[in-house]
Amino acid sequence: MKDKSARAETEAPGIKKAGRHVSQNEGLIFEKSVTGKRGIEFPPLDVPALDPATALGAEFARGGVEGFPEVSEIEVIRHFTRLSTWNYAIDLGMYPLGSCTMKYNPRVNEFVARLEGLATEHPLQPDKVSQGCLRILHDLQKCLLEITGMDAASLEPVAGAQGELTGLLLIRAYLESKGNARRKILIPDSAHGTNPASVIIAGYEVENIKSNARGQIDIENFRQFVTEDVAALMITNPSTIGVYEENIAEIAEILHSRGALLYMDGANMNALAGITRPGDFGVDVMHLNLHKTFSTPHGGGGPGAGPVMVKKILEPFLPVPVVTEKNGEFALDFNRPKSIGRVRAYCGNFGVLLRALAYTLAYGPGIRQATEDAVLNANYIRKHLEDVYDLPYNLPSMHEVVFSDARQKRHGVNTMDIAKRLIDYGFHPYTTAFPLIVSGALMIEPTESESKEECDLFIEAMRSIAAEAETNPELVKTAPHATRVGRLDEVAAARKPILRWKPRQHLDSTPHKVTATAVPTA
Amino acid sequence: MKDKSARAETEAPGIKKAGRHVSQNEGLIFEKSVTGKRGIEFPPLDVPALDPATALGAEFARGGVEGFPEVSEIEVIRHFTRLSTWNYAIDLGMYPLGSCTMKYNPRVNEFVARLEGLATEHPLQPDKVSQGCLRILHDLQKCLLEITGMDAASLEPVAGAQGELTGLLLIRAYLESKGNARRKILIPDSAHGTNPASVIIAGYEVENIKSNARGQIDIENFRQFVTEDVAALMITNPSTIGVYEENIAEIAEILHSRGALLYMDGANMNALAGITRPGDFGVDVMHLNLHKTFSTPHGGGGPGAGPVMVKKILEPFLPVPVVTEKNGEFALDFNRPKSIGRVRAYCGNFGVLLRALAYTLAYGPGIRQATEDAVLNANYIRKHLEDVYDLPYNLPSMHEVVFSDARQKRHGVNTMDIAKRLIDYGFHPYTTAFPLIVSGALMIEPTESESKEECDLFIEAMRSIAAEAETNPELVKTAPHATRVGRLDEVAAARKPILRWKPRQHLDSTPHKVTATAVPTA
Amino acid sequence: MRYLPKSQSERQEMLDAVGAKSIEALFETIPAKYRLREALKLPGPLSEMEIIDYFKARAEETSRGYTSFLGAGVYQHVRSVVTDALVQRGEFLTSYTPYQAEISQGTLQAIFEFQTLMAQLTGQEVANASMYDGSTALTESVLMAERLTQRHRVLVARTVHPEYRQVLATYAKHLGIEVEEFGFTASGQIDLASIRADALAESAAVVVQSPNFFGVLEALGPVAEAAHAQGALLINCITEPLSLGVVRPPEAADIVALEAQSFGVPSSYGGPYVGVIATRDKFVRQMPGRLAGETTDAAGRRGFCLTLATREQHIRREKATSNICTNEALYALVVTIHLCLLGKEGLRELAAQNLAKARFAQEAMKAIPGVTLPFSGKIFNEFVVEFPRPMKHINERLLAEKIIGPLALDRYYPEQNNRGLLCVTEVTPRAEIERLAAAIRKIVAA
Amino acid sequence: MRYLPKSQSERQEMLDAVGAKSIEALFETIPAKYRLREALKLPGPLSEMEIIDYFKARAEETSRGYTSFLGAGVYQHVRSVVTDALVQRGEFLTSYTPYQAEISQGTLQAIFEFQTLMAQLTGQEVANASMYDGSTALTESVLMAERLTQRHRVLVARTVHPEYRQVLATYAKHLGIEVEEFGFTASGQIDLASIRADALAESAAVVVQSPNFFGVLEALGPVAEAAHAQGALLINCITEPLSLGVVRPPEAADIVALEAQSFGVPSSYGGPYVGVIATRDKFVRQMPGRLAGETTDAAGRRGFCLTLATREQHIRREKATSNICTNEALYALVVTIHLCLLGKEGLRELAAQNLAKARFAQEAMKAIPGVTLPFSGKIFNEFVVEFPRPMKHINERLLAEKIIGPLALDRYYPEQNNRGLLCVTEVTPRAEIERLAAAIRKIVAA
Ligand SMILES: Cc1ncc(COP(=O)(O)O)c(C=O)c1O
Ligand SMILES: Cc1ncc(COP(=O)(O)O)c(C=O)c1O
Repeated sequence: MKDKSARAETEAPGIKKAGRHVSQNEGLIFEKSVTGKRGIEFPPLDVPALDPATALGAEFARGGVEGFPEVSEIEVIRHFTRLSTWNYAIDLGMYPLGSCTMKYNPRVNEFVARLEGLATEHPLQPDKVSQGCLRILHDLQKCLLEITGMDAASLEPVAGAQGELTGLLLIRAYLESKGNARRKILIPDSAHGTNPASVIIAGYEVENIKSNARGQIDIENFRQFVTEDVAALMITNPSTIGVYEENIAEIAEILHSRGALLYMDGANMNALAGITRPGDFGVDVMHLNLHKTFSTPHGGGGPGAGPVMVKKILEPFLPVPVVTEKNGEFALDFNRPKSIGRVRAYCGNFGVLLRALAYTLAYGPGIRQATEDAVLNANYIRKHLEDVYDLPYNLPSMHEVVFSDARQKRHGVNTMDIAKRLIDYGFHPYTTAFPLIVSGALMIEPTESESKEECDLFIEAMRSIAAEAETNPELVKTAPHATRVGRLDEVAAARKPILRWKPRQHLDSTPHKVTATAVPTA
Repeated sequence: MKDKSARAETEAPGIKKAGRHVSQNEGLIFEKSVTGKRGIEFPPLDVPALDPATALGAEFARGGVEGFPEVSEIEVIRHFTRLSTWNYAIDLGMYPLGSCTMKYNPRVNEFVARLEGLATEHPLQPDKVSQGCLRILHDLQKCLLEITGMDAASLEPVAGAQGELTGLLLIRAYLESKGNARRKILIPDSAHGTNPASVIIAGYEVENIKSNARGQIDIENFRQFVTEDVAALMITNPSTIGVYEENIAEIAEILHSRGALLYMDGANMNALAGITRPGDFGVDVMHLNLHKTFSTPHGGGGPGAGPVMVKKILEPFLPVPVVTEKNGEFALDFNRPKSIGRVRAYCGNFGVLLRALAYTLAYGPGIRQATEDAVLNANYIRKHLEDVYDLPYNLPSMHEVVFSDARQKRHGVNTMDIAKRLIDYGFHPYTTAFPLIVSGALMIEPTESESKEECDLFIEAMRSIAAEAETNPELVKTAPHATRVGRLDEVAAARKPILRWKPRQHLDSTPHKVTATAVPTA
Repeated sequence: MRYLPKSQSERQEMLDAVGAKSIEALFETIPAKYRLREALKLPGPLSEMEIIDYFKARAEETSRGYTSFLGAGVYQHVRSVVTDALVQRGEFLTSYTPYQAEISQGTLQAIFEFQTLMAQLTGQEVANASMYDGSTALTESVLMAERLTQRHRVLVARTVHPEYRQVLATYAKHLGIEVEEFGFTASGQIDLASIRADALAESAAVVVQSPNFFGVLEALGPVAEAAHAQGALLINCITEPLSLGVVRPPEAADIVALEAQSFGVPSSYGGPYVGVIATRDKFVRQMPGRLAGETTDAAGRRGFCLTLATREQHIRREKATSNICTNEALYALVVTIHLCLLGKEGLRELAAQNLAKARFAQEAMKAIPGVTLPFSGKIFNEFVVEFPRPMKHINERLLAEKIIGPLALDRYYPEQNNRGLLCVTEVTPRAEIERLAAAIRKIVAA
Repeated sequence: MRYLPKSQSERQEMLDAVGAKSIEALFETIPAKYRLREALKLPGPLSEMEIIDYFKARAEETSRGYTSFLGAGVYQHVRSVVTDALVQRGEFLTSYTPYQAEISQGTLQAIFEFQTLMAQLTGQEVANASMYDGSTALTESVLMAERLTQRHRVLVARTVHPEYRQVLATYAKHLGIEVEEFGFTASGQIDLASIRADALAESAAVVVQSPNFFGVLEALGPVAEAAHAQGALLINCITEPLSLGVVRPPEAADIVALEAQSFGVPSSYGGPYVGVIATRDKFVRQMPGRLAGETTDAAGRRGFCLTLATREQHIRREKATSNICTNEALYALVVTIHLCLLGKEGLRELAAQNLAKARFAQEAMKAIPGVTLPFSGKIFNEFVVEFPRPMKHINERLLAEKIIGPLALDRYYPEQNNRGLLCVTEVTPRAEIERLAAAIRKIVAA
């Protein structure tokens, strides 16, 4: 029974959530191109035709784009449908990426974002014919301010990192208005990489402050850090190890007492929404990642939106435009003399902001329940894994739990190996990249979107892998085994980068070559 | 390198088009149900509430539906997304089912079918507010009559089989009006199963006529068959072996000379559209399968539409309603005294008819090119396979080519084995079920939607399987090997049928059980 | 052409491979005199954008902006975008009938779930994978009853959807099945007394509908008893299955013929819809239509496949239980997804909302001088209203107010020419019901 | 709540497993005084249908029924339903950044194809996986040039999109980058003569845009020569990439900052859009943004993965080339699919149609007494029109005719207060251009 054995290979008895199934190969679209094929046709031109060559002249005229693909509509459908089947996705299962908050992306949000009259509007059209769009932005602003407890907002930033930069520029403008922009921004060593990177663009220096043994800011030596040079502390709360910063309010007081401000990276707001408000515990400025906490789809890496919320003192400096309302009339306000200026053309990622409002309206005050479920899931998983995985910081977990691979390392198995093996079990790996204060981190954030059943299957998979790490480490270190391609040589990829298709490179392109993804090229 | 070998198993060197990839398991929705979960919520009731129990009384009131699922929205999304990934589809690759014409289903057709103002209309609303729908139906009628060369049409029938019944009832009504309905319908032994089944419902007897050695109707002994008892000949042209009936015009004459009529099953119209017209070569009545020739999606088995086209003499008998036009005003005509009556409630599968019109408009007269490509593909495949597979009838092929497994049988490999092995090669099998005049048929219809590249890969796969049948028949007989489940025990399924989920049956339903699709139940 | 994945040079290449001098050569078996010399006179070719423009223009010529009170077998209900997003996945939309089980498990498991949901809903033991629609499901139920009882007569209530009865008549005519109709009482329910026992004794089945065409619920117990006592079967037809969220299921019936359009399927000017037949286990081998069953593979894994195919035309040909082949699978999937979203609670809540809306509408109508509700039976979400003027008069004026009024009953029941069938569902806003009432008040007062 | 897959009893079960007396217990690390006692004051919860109603109501408060002649960096072009159907597949829509290559090959191969298409289109050697939009792409290009040249000054043409220049100013301010602007001539093209050689010698780059903000094509050869002669780089910004279907690509430029919205991305009131940076191979290690590269697995199978990550913030933190993390991946996919549909022929044909429409519109404007076209340079699909009256006067009256008129230039160029930027594309019907011309004729005559 050849087939039985063939399957046995991949569906180890321990693996319940996934099997293997036939999967289409597909070459690059350029390898499928044949001169003369068309993928689209247009209505006939209703004005006199113009020959580009004569109209533009030799100086500007172009022949045609070298190497551009020529395929039919059905080939485009098949190409991208086949490609899509090689991806994992929230729609397929749990996606426990710590710090990324991969939650359910409601379908109705996609529907409303595509409505004619919203998707079709031009950002420079008169406010008079943009009232619907402006009201959406204004309604979202109100919701975000209520959830964060802040005073004013800018919806302009299109990602968390841009929100950070915007917030830092606001701090700078405020301090400058007070006479001294100061030099440094304090950042805990547990911070996400965008924080220090944003600080530099804002023209500040980064001063890293070490977390104490409990993964928290040591309030005592923190006092020493806060000198006259310090413009602000940039803190992520809950931190990237999923722990709430106990002394955050006191920290705010210390900063304020020295004329410095408190910036909160709100990427982990999924642990707080409806429970507590940054505005209440002393935060002066913060950003939200709507593509995390507010469910807008990640789409394979973006888009996002990183609106910034501030206290009154910072409002005059907000970037332009700002959405305003005066007795029922909405407008874009550009006349803001103290503004830091523009951080992006037009009025932000409207399509993402719109989805975030749809998400908020679906929950209303019930958003608290989502937060509770997210924290409950994280603690449930922690409870069932803490006996087999090392817990470097054992303070109470909020929305995520962070383990280390300390125990598995003894068998030569590291966090990346465990992550890859999770793939065979039908899950997307957790985050392995950071925080830096944990070596070999397993950063697990289930979000509220996971059922008890899915959590139980995940726990089972993680326990089974822990066992495999001891009994059969090689199996784990060579994982994944169930995927159409195995671990890729990222070192070679970086050493001599191939960043685009070139005709040369694929001269012998035949129907066979098309399936290069499956036939050894060697 | 464990992973290498694991893959080697499934990706035999010969297999270029497909590999294997991790695939999510998923239980029945009932196994995932947990009391208290909600998948949808409604706007609040805007009238006084009414308690069903009191409103309906003990006689009519119901408690709740036993065993109905209770799941959340995201679980519904994941359940059906996971299930979908277990299917093959035209969007994934070639689907060469003979007689089924699995061609590309244009996406724009799905878009227009969902337009508010079309998808939202009620079939009983006044014609005054249905002009748009009626015009769509009328425009489609005109197109279909032009393509078939017939005089009048009914869009009522919702599938080919219903079109057949309708056509037969029209023949009966016509002959009755001439004084004698007659007794028999002649059907070649190569016919599709619905033909004889429809004949019975129309109250006729089936008389099968044998095809001659060339798979055609033997014109000479056909004369004998056409007695006074014969109401009509029901013929599929091109026949189910993909061959054009050379003497069709002469056959029509013979029938007409004896007062009988010619019915053409137009399921294979994809071989003729734009090339020749049944109305021109003597057909009196025919049906089309819009879900074949006119690209409407099969959707896993339906819906379809089987409009009937007739010559003038049959028009008075068409089923009600008939779509009419009088100086720009469209209407549904019910006042047709000689009508055979209704074959279905309301006015047919409007949503399917609409898509068929969208398809026709996309091609216009260019539909001939589609036909040419379909026939070219079939002949191209035939040419490259006829040396390894037995060709029982070697008349020129039209839109499909039919081989037999005669040669492979010598090695104990039959058409079903070859079909199943095709799955490992990344293709959907061809049709194996009929025609009865070929034992062990391989009924291959590529349609015009397949590129040369896809045809070449198919040819390669078929040749490789032919080789395997000789060198390693066991491999073929136990196929498929790449799928998440192997060949299923259809005999057991029929012996003691399990046709629904029952709580009993799954009492020990735990998160594990959910994945029963992958864990041996034994 | 954008749908055709071939270049001219590839066509030539393939022709050469085939060994044909020209594409015409491939059509030479068609006598030259029948081969078209000119291009067909068809509109087009149109680009995608022009196709969209054409249909958007048509969509402007329909009832947008009107409020409709039509039901009569086709109901406007909540639909979720979730359902549409899922059925548009190519793996569902562009797959064929799941004859090849190993690469069709998605469709097959969904059918198995559909069959289960339909059985649970109707209180029957088994249901099939779908029929064309309710009218053909009912017709096929009668043919099924004939096979089961070997009797060639059927008694049909006049309260059954008139168009369904027309379809039955068309099919029955040449099968030698005699269709006899019986009437209804002042309650709007069937007149059981009018059925003679000897007629029952010769009949394959009694056919009723509940809620019936007048929206009135039928008591199935007594008619089932009467029928069974004479060896006849009871067939119950259901055009508004949402009622089953609050109304007792037709357990007393031997065969249930159901139209499932209410569960997420757009009204789409008449179709596609979804018919279903549900029945008792012991009758399954005489049931028409596809069936998916549970089984296992050689390794013991659970899987699903089409089964009991020996009932079907592709195996049995003229001896098949029906000529049906293509069914309404994609819409059966729509119904399945929709019902999974509704779930036990949602189904009940939605049905209760319809009940409440209908009651509100009844009160609104009764309050209009000269307007009455002729039938006293219990209803779900539609009911008959009697006006002091002909329906034509009423509806023409309502249409001017952008209201599509109650369905004129005289279309099917000439004797009921002042009566209309009025339907309200959860999507009919209270304000629109009030607007309707106000408009009618004006019209009848005028 | 429908999005939450838990029942109350399951919540209790899980709490018990965790060993917490209540859900509050899990939040005890948050000081009690900061924990909310009351529910947040938020609208909702709303059902799916209410959410749809809310947004449909908003959609009624916008420009439906108006014809727009706005471009200025955001263009209305043909979009195919095919693109939208594909990007809505959950496997693309709901996946994260493809860090885990083995289960992200779909996204990774698509990014690789995007990078290739962008390189082919711009005539550059390499392109990245996307930036936020054109304005930030341009800004990051300048920072990139600064790193490459170690010079802290940049010369920017006033013909570059004003809002792009505003964004650059915001970023540059605190990085000590000095931004100096230079003007344009009567042709509407940059005034190369106005750039002093010594300024060039201190500059990291010269920044131009083509077609520029006035719609005029810039000659890149001369400015590239001048810049390179002084060791400065040439950055070319492109807001209307469809022009590249007929206009020679900016090979002379060292860095190209492009906004790809024209390729299938809806205008969506300002975003999301898709920025891209393309450049020469030798500069790739100073390029910001993600990159997908080709590689193989242990068995030699071709695969793709994110590469050169050492440029990025998650590895290099404060030393990274940029702070960008989340980008516009889904819309880069939209662009990729759209361009695959267009293909070589379609792209050219579409661009040629825009050229023809613009010429037609120019003629229509010139024909109006008192209306002139101030700039003589060659254009693609938009151009500046000068009116005998202030734009405010013109546009208010056009708006009354349901026409959104040319963009008033004084919004950015106070001195050009009678001038408007007019854009027409393949989707602007000839009849609407004629209606615009007729309306303007009336207005200026009045
Ligand atoms: C804690 C934290 N801060 C900031 C960011 C950056 O946000 P974005 O990727 O939207 O720029 C992320 C997300 O990657 C994050 O997890
Ligand atoms: C030749 C032929 N005739 C008739 C039919 C029946 O059509 P339908 O399945 O639409 O009832 C088919 C399709 O299955 C067919 O192939």
